[in-house]
Amino acid sequence: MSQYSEKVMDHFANPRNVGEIENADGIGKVGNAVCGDIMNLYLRVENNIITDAKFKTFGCGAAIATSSMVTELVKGKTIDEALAITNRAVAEALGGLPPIKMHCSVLAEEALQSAIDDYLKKQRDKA
Amino acid sequence: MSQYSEKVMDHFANPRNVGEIENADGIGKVGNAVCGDIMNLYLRVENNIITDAKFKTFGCGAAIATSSMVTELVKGKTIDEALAITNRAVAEALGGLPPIKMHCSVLAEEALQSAIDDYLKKQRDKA
Amino acid sequence: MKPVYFDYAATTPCDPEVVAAMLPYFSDRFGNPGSMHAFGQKTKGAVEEAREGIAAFLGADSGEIVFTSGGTESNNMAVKGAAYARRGKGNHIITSQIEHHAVLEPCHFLEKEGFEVTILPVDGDGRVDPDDVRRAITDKTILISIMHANNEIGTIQPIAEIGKMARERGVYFHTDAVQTLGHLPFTVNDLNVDLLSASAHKLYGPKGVGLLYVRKGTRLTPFMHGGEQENKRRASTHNVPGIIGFGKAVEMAQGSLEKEVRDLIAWRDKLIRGFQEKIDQVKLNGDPTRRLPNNVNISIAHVEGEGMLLSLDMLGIACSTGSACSSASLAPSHVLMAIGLPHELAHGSLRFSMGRPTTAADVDRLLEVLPPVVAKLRAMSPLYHKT
Amino acid sequence: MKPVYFDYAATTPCDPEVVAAMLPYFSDRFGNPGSMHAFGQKTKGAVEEAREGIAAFLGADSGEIVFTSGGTESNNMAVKGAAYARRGKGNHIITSQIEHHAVLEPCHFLEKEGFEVTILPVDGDGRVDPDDVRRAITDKTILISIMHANNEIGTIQPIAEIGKMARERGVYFHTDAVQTLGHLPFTVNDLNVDLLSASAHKLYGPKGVGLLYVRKGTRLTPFMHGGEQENKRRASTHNVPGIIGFGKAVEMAQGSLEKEVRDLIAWRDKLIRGFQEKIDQVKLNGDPTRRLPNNVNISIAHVEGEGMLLSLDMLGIACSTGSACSSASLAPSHVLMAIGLPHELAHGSLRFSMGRPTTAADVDRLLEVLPPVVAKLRAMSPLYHKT
Ligand SMILES: Cc1ncc(COP(=O)(O)O)c(C=O)c1O
Ligand SMILES: Cc1ncc(COP(=O)(O)O)c(C=O)c1O
Repeated sequence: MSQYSEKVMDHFANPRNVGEIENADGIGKVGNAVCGDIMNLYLRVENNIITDAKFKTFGCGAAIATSSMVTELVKGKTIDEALAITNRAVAEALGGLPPIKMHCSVLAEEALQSAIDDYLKKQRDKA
Repeated sequence: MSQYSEKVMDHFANPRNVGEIENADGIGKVGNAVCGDIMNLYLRVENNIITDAKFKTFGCGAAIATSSMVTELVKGKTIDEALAITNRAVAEALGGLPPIKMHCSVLAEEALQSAIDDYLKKQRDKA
Repeated sequence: MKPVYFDYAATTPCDPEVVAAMLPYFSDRFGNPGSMHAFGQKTKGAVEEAREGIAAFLGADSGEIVFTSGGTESNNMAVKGAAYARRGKGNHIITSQIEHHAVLEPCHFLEKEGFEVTILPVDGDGRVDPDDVRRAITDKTILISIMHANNEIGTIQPIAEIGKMARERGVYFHTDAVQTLGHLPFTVNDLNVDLLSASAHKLYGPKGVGLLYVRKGTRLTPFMHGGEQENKRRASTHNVPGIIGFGKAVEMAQGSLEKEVRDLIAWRDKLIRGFQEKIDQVKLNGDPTRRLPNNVNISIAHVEGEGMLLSLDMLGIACSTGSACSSASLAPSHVLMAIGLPHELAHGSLRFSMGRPTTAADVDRLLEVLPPVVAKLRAMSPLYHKT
Repeated sequence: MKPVYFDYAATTPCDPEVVAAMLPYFSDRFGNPGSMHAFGQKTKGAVEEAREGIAAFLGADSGEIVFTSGGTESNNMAVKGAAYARRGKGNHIITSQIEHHAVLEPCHFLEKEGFEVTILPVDGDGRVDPDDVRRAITDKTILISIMHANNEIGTIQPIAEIGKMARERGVYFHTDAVQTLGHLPFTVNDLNVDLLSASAHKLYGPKGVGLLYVRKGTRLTPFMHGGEQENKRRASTHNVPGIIGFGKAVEMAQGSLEKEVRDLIAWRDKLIRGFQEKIDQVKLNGDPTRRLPNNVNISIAHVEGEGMLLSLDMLGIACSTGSACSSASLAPSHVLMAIGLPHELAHGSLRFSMGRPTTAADVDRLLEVLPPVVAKLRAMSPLYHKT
């Protein structure tokens, strides 16, 4: 499978943090069936720190691997640190992605942004 | 050499009756350098019978083989019999020719006709 | 465990006998068939023998077979060649939505050159309706191109019927038989075609060689312009080993076709039934009975094709998918769209295609391996909910 | 006695190492490089390695190499592809009288499609004058196609100079290097070309595979329309064994090129001198020094080429002729006409082309065999008179 790096294949074959978080503090849902990728990201946030992250993804190998990787990357990070994670950072952490698969890393970034937005909005609503 | 029959190759490799006949009774010269075939045919005629025939030919394998064959075919024939020899007869005697080489047999027929015409004209001139 | 190949529709391995037949023509009998000397005449004879064998199998004259570099070239030559040759008569071409890109793209090119192309729809099983063809024919129609059987979903088209119509209206009829030569029994007269494309690597012959059958009297402008090879119809030095290999492959197909069709249909239907029993929400794509003996194409709801393909590959099973994620264009298969599949199901499609080396054990293995792969991916899918 | 081959310009035998390199890719590593599974990825990697090796030899980027089915396709793709892609800019194409039919015929086709083609003459040695090219360029010129070296008479063209001019005027420049890749040392930058054609079977690779070098940024409309192979520039399943063989052939040429050129030039000049000493009224065709190392083309007055070719063939020597009698069209070689040869001398031409397997003994044998053949045929010729 020379198309993908070993890291991608590892995260695809053994995805980390699959699932949903009940009563998650932040939820991001991006993508749609037309373009073939749907990513749901769930965050648990305590004291401004992301303590847990889970995902459910409908999509290709790269979509699953980037989902898995982004959940790994955010755990233990502050909200501000998490906001600074770019799609390139996700792709690099996976040892690179084929050019036509870079959009999967963009989707992962968007899912993360969306989950954090959701968290921040919920915080504002509480306040 | 599957392009040519064995008979053609034999008459090309060992052409019969090459040369000129001094003071020939009939001479036929056909073809030209532009189309790549020149055939000269020489006849010796005694008592209306062709007793000898020779040729000189500039041309491809088929041109040489048809020249050789036509000299063989006419020897011993009366003028009328010789006039009846067609290009197909020459080609058949050679075991056939490739379609794009049939024009060589036409040239041989023309050379023969032209040599006989020359003979008949000379006879008339004498008379 | 040895990996199992279920992608014979993409390409087949050369049969060892085919390779053995080709081998002398690389270094020993290497002459150019266009050369007049012994080296050339020897290979010319061999090429003509291959041509005769293939022509006989197709019920054609050897003078009606033009060797090409593959199915794509044959399709380009047929479509563009007929279009340019008959421009005096008209500028209208009829084809279908489920054609291979090697027919559709030449059509799109010709549209830019002033031709008009009608692209007929298909029904939910991927069949072209002959009545649609009849209605589409106008006084300007010069060519109809409908494939014999579809490479993705396996649907077999009513070619003979369309061909009869085309002939009645004086319209050239081309069929892309790349998936059927050597896989279904037929002659060019059975099909009523004027032009027929095939490619050797789909029937255990080598890659890089194909043919176009051109019915006597059919006018075609050359596509590959140049020297005088193939009776001036297709230029370029003959791919002698390739042509010899193609000849051998056809000869072998002739011998094994009947038994192969029987075996493959049994396995195909076993796979289809098996998948439907073992996996919920599975849809068969393509016509259930009028389909290629070796083709199983299914859509599995709520999972994406590339993910399944990769998982199967890691478990030693090779197949293909019509998912967008597998193509450079990021659009799902135009064939799956044409049969009206929703995007999500198109993304979740898998094609398993069998071949001469396939065994009953391979089929059983696939039936065992796929369900847990689907289960694992569905567990990750935000769309899946057990029904 | 073993027949001796003097027709390497027509085609070459595959080097046994090339065959060995190809062999695993027929039945074992047979996957379609377009497939995502392991079978496909393995061959994809091999194809890309071959591409990189060839690109390096040409001084090009691997992304600039497009694999085709041979020299004819490469020429068609370059000429038609550039014409259609640049039609917005202009419709004028410049080429020469001595191009291969695979360039001239596409040009004639394009003339019917509304393009204008200037066909430049050559001098008595078969050289294109760069000043003629300069004068022919207009605001509408979109493509210049001049071959690197002629396949019949061996003349090498001033490609670098013409290329420089083309670049200054913003005109695409294509060269047909089918006779030079692996036979002369050069890079695409040496030649200042945008497009360059080559064919594997001319350098001990397999028949049925070639390449088009396409300089980055050069716009080309696809010729072989269909799937997305070759970065969407050339459709059709890759001829994997062919491409691997091409790669190996180029690798081998790289190693032996220098010595080969030295040997061949020595033998070439020995043959030319020898023929002129042993046979009266012999003319060398083509440039005496700026010519392919392996090419000897002579005209022998008062005898016809096919007759000599057949006689030599019976004596175990294979060569070719530009005589009309050897072609389906019954017209003598357009190249010999272009250098102003009278018909009769054109009919009496022979080409001897040498190759890597040629030996000094082969050269001596040819020098011995030809003079008596000529003498025998001249004795039959009504045109010959000793001078
Ligand atoms: C139906 C059909 N047509 C055409 C082609 C193109 O054939 P090739 O890849 O040999 O050019 C294929 C396969 O790739 C095919 O399945
Ligand atoms: C100069 C030149 N161009 C093009 C070609 C065509 O190459 P191919 O026969 O591989 O298509 C040839 C040889 O046949 C050639 O010598």
